[in-house]
Amino acid sequence: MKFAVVVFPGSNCDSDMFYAIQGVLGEEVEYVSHHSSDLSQFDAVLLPGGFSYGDYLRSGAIASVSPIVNAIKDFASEGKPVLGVCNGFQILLEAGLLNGAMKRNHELKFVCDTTPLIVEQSETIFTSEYEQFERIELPIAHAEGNYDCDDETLKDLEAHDQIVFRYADNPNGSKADIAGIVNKEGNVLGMMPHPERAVEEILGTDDGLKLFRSILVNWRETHAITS
Amino acid sequence: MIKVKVYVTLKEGVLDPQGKAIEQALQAKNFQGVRDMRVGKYMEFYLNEDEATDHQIQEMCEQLLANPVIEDYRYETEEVISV
Amino acid sequence: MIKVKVYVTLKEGVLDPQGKAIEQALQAKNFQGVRDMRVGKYMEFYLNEDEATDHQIQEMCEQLLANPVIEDYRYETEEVISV
Amino acid sequence: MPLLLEPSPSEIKEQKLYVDMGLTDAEFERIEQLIERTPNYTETGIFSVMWSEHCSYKKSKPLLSKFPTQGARVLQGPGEGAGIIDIGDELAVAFKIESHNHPSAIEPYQGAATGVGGIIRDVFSMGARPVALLNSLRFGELDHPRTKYLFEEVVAGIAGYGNCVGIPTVGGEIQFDDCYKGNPLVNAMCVGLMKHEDIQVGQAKGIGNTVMYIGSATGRDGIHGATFASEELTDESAEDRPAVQVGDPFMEKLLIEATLDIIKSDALIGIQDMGAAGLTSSASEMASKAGTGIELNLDLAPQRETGMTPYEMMLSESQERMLVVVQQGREDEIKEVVSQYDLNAVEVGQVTDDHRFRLIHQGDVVTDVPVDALAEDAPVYDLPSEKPSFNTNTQPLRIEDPEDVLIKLLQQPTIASKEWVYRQYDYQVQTNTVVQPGSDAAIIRVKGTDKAIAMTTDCNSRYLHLDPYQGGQIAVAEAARNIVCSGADPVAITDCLNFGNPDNPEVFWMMEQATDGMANACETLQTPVISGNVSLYNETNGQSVFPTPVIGMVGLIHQLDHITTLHVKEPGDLVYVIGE
Ligand SMILES: Nc1ncnc2c1ncn2[C@@H]1O[C@H](COP(=O)(O)OP(=O)(O)O)[C@@H](O)[C@H]1O
Repeated sequence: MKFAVVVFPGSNCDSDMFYAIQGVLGEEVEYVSHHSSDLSQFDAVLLPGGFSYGDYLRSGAIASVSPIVNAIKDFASEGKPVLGVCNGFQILLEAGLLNGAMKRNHELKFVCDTTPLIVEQSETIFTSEYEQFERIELPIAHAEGNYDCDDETLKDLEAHDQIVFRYADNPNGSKADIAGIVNKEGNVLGMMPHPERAVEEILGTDDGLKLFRSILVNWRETHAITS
Repeated sequence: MIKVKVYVTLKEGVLDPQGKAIEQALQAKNFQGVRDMRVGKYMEFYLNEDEATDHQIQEMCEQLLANPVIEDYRYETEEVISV
Repeated sequence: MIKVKVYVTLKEGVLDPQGKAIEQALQAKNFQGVRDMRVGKYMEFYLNEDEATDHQIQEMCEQLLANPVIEDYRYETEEVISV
Repeated sequence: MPLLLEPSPSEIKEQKLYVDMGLTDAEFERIEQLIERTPNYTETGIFSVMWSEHCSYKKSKPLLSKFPTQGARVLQGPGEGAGIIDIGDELAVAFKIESHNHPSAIEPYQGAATGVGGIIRDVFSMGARPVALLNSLRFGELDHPRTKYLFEEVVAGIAGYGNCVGIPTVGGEIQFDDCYKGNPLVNAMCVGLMKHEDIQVGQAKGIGNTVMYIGSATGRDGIHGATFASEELTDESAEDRPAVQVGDPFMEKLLIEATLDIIKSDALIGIQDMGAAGLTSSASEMASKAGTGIELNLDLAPQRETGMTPYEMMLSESQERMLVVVQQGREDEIKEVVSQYDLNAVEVGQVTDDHRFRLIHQGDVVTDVPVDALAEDAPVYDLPSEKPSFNTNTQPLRIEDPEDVLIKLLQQPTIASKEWVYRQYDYQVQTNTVVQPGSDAAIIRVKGTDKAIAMTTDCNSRYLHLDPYQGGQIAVAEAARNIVCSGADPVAITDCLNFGNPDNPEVFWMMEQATDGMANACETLQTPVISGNVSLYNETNGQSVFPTPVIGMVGLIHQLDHITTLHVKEPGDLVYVIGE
């Protein structure tokens, strides 16, 4: 399986994502520049964390208008997996691939920690290796992770089982404790916590590894059937 | 030259944690009467006359300067001799 | 009730990395003519008539709303019937 | 033409305008001898920054020379952007600490942020990828509103910059004491990892080679910052500040990546960041070290504002700028690499053979002085020292209710948990942080090996206040204990000497004592000093801070399973005390 890690100017978790895929998951992975407009050779696209364009204006806003984003939209419309972590999530929101918006953390400060989460949906291609309602721990590190949407959108997210991760101990004021959501089709996931920082015991937790395994297992299953 | 001033504010009904914090800080500094503080962004820039159409400026705001999901914007333009 | 609008901008000559990044992003989006983008803050809040003196508002700006080392501010007031 | 408004050489001399720039009569005379005429306005400005304590160490050099700087693992000692130690496997670690005290006192967020930015550039300009940041902070007591503001903003500035550039801030220390009320200390340390083959030096070698400028355009920011850092703070400091430097961490991130990419090119000859005294110090030091000269055409230098004079350009401390020397004819290779990061490399001058520092502006030669006069020939002072007359008022300690005292101690901000602070720092990015803030030393693993690096910053200035010699020893020893407790071998240190006004003989005596004590401890523990920084004039209205020589120590963990953490593990485990 071949992963793309999209690099925007100011991305800074790109090499962590790359390392998680190549060094720990042992799969093929390549960096793709924001200038690029072609993702056709990849099976999954990963938008890493960081401060694209300094996060000036709003987190993820400037990145969401770069050329690669059109390619990501096309890629997603084909039903292929797209994962946005932290700044990647913010970019997906700004680009309209996911609903809602990010505000500054309710305490108005950057928060770095390892935080408990509940896997609300284990029936997605990103979470099938987790148990339903499994409690996991993942690192967070963000200043704008306070997810917001109007009540209608929230109802819609709940009605379609799109809330994938919730905080067990809300660190940022996020609406309905939302830590990660998926689109209606189930192939675009955005999440503030960093699974790529939790892939080895030595880093404190490897609870993020199952997320990447899920992507891999689901890809293998569909490709075993079709090919 | 046209000078454009854009004001971006959070939509009514969207909680503004920053506004609230500043309001409380002011109240603690003996400005007790402060109410309903809202914080937004203010941007100014210049355009050539021919580019400074309402359509163009609205496009800029909607595509980038404001996030329509949670923000409103308004703008003013003003002719200036040179920069 | 008095509605107060405060505009905080970076002093001239102070680097505005935000403004520069936004300007470049707009230029890349085919709004080539954008120049000298500067980003500031916009705040609005309400005060009772008796508190809304120039002296009070200036104090608020200087003590908290603006950072006089790198920022300038200006403000407007406006009478409103009720909130 | 603003140039016409500048005072003439004779006006500078007769009206002693150089005094306001920080030069003494004797120093001005010495400059006249060295350049064999009276300097013009630009030249006087350039000398004043290059001969400031911040750039020339003219008052601290004799003390620094006492430090041991050699060791089996030392690849690069003091003198370059950062020191470098060998950790085996063809890998090396570069590190340095630096102060940004005075800017942080005036504008705490930007002062701290640009302090972090500056120390990062010192490390990646050596060719190392920055892998960790630490800091060491001193403030007045927290019950004062201005102190709270300074503290919150300094922490936010460190977080804002470090988080954005993607370097984990993994450790530090904070002390609160009244003596720092008007003059907080903000020291930042950066640690980088590199291959031996990538080590770069800041030298302008090869006559005819091209000098290029990369990064932010030059504005009127922080003009005379180096001189400002070499003066006491007064109540007027806030007003007489020229435009404060604002950091652009996004630009820095692009610069890191671009720089670490161009060092792979053999077209690159030398590289140095524009830190204090910006273009002036980087250009003159690169030429002086290489034994060459340098000529810059200021009209080619990227400028953010119009109508800047040569004086302003040369003294600007605009952030996020690098100067590189490139093999003649291969400029395009560098430009191409740099452009991948949406940056420009601009040709601004060349290396010459005449040992001169020459500046061209709008067709005129506006500066032409011997390059060594700037970078090498600053006077070195042997300052008078005198044991302080004050009687350090020590009293025997009598504790009646130990439990009560313990609780009170734990409530002291200096002792209490610093989680409020380090929660704001991204200490996990790069996925190497195996021991996070909150332990004795932070630990970063080295991917691809079984090794790890331990690092800490330490200094208890109260000990130095009581006995600067022993206090200096204790600072080094404390750092070493923190390193050892985490399972590492102490390897080397960097230090930041924060003191008051050295012209005060009592202050200078404390500097002598403290550095003697540090040197002695470094000899004993075999931890040479490989880099450092001096910050003097830390006083407000005549009130000096405690002597505060901050130690940044790095240790090597040979095997990951040697890592030891601080927290207790199992009920029933035995507790031992080792030592006296
Ligand atoms: N300014 C700071 N930045 C980052 N971490 C800090 C800072 N200050 C303290 N810490 C972390 O908090 C922990 C405890 O600090 P401190 O109270 O100074 O302990 P110690 O006496 O062991 O040096 C250390 O792990 C240190 O790295």
